[in-house]
Amino acid sequence: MIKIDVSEKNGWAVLAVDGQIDLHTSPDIRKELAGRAKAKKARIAIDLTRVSYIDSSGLATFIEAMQKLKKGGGEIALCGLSESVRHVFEVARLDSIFAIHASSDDLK
Amino acid sequence: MIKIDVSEKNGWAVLAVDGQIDLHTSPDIRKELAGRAKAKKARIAIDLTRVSYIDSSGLATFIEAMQKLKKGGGEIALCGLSESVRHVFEVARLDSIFAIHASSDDLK
Amino acid sequence: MPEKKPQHTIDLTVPSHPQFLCVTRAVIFQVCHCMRFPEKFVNCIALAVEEAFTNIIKYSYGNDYKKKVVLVLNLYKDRLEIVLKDFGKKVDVKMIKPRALEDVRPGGLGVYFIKKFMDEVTYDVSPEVGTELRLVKYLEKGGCACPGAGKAGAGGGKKKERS
Amino acid sequence: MPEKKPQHTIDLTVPSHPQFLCVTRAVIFQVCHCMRFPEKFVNCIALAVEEAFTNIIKYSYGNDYKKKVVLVLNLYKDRLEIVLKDFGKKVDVKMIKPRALEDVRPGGLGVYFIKKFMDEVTYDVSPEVGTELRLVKYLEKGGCACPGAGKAGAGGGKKKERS
Ligand SMILES: Nc1ncnc2c1ncn2[C@@H]1O[C@H](COP(=O)(O)OP(=O)(O)O)[C@@H](O)[C@H]1O
Ligand SMILES: Nc1ncnc2c1ncn2[C@@H]1O[C@H](COP(=O)(O)OP(=O)(O)O)[C@@H](O)[C@H]1O
Repeated sequence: MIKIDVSEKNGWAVLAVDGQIDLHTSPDIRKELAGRAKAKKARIAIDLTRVSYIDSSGLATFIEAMQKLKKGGGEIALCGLSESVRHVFEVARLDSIFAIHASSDDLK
Repeated sequence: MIKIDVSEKNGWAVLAVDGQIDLHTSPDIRKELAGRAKAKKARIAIDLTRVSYIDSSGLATFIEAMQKLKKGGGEIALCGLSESVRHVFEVARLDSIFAIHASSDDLK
Repeated sequence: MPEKKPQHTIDLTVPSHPQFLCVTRAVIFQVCHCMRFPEKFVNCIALAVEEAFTNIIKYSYGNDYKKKVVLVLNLYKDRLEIVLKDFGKKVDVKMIKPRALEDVRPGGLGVYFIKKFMDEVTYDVSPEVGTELRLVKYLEKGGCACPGAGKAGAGGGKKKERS
Repeated sequence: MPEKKPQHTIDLTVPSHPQFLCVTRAVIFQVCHCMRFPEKFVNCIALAVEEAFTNIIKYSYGNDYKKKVVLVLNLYKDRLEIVLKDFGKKVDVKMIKPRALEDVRPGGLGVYFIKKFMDEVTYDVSPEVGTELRLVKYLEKGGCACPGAGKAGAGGGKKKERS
């Protein structure tokens, strides 16, 4: 069970995810992202403040979205990573691939 | 694994418990209580703010302490019960047996 | 007619050691969440299962922590069935009774919670070795002491009970 | 010499449905806590087990969610051994390899995490049906990518590996 709350901030669509991201819950995020990533120059931020756990299907979801967004001149950003979530990104060396912010307040 | 932090407030020894109380962890609380309950007129408060779960062995531990304390002219009080912990006390009709306070700040 | 075959089954075998009560509890919590039990029921279901587990440790195994307890969780559309199997001293069903609430003393509340929180409680001593305790909780049903279970609840409605 | 017999064993059998990954995860978390694994290791161990489980769902069972996965947790004084058993298509060990990290694409990280976070990873295709994947994590040992695992870690020390 996962909740996705969508809001707007400085021209970014902010998707605040609440729950643990795994093979069962990541399809919900993928669906939410797929619709938005099609738009030209879309700017999407994922707020992970309330996510304590992410697996490789979650990472795959974000990489897929990033690649789609790039094609349409859009952008993706991640914010609010907990220590354990950030560690997973680091071990996969994805921390240098994604724009990562401490909080959605830092989106510009 | 349970943590018990002991402090003093308005003449009460306040035992702040952190963890889930079950047959495995309640002996630690019993031990901490047993030593203190022997003293004449001891006043012991259990702060349950950081306890999300209690089973009947936990209730038994507190009833035992209450009975020991009463014999020596002492008192026991409980504070900071979460909704689910309070419910367990209510179903066992122990909410009218124990002095229950919203917070350890209410100890007088 | 409730359906006969569960949609899913989960089996868990744990040592009869209080150290692992937290493992059983975690499984019950997660399964109840998966089944979308009302949040407020979950704690009560976990408590009932834990009291049953505790009694197996104490009475069936005489506090021998090196035995096994098997939990079978059968997930139905409308209910969760939890079967606890032990391989120790058989339950004497006449002895299974909660204390009177007025008789305040340490102990004697485990069976009370099990009966208050679960919809069906059945001890089966027919297996060759040990006892099978079957606990059933419906997703929607009043008459229990779970918070928000409706008027028939909290006060103490009659439970189905067999042994 | 590491001791041969585990102090405790926990068995868990769950359906091959992603819905129940959270149940497995909860068990791993609790058991790791009981064993007093460093807090920062726990998430990594749970992730490794989950990636292995996910691969069973995807490759051994071809996304058939109605099969069974058996997890055996052997708790030793110095280590946790987790054996995942499936009853599907046997693993082709030559195919088990993570992608290169530079080749950024969705997927291809599960096996990488398993090998980075666990101390021993062994696929055993000798059972008559299915595969047994054996994962071992020592309470104290460097050379893994778990946070705070010491210098030999994060960079990527050599792992023991057999198939
Ligand atoms: N699994 C069991 N096997 C045998 N006797 C049991 C079992 N569970 C409960 N009983 C009996 O029922 C009584 C009440 O149990 P319970 O309400 O859990 O309180 P307590 O264990 O504190 O006495 C016990 O004292 C015991 O005699
Ligand atoms: N249990 C398994 N059975 C068969 N093949 C597997 C299994 N686990 C992994 N593999 C193989 O290893 C490859 C890498 O797996 P993984 O790193 O988890 O990434 P992904 O599943 O995203 O491709 C898979 O593409 C697959 O070919």
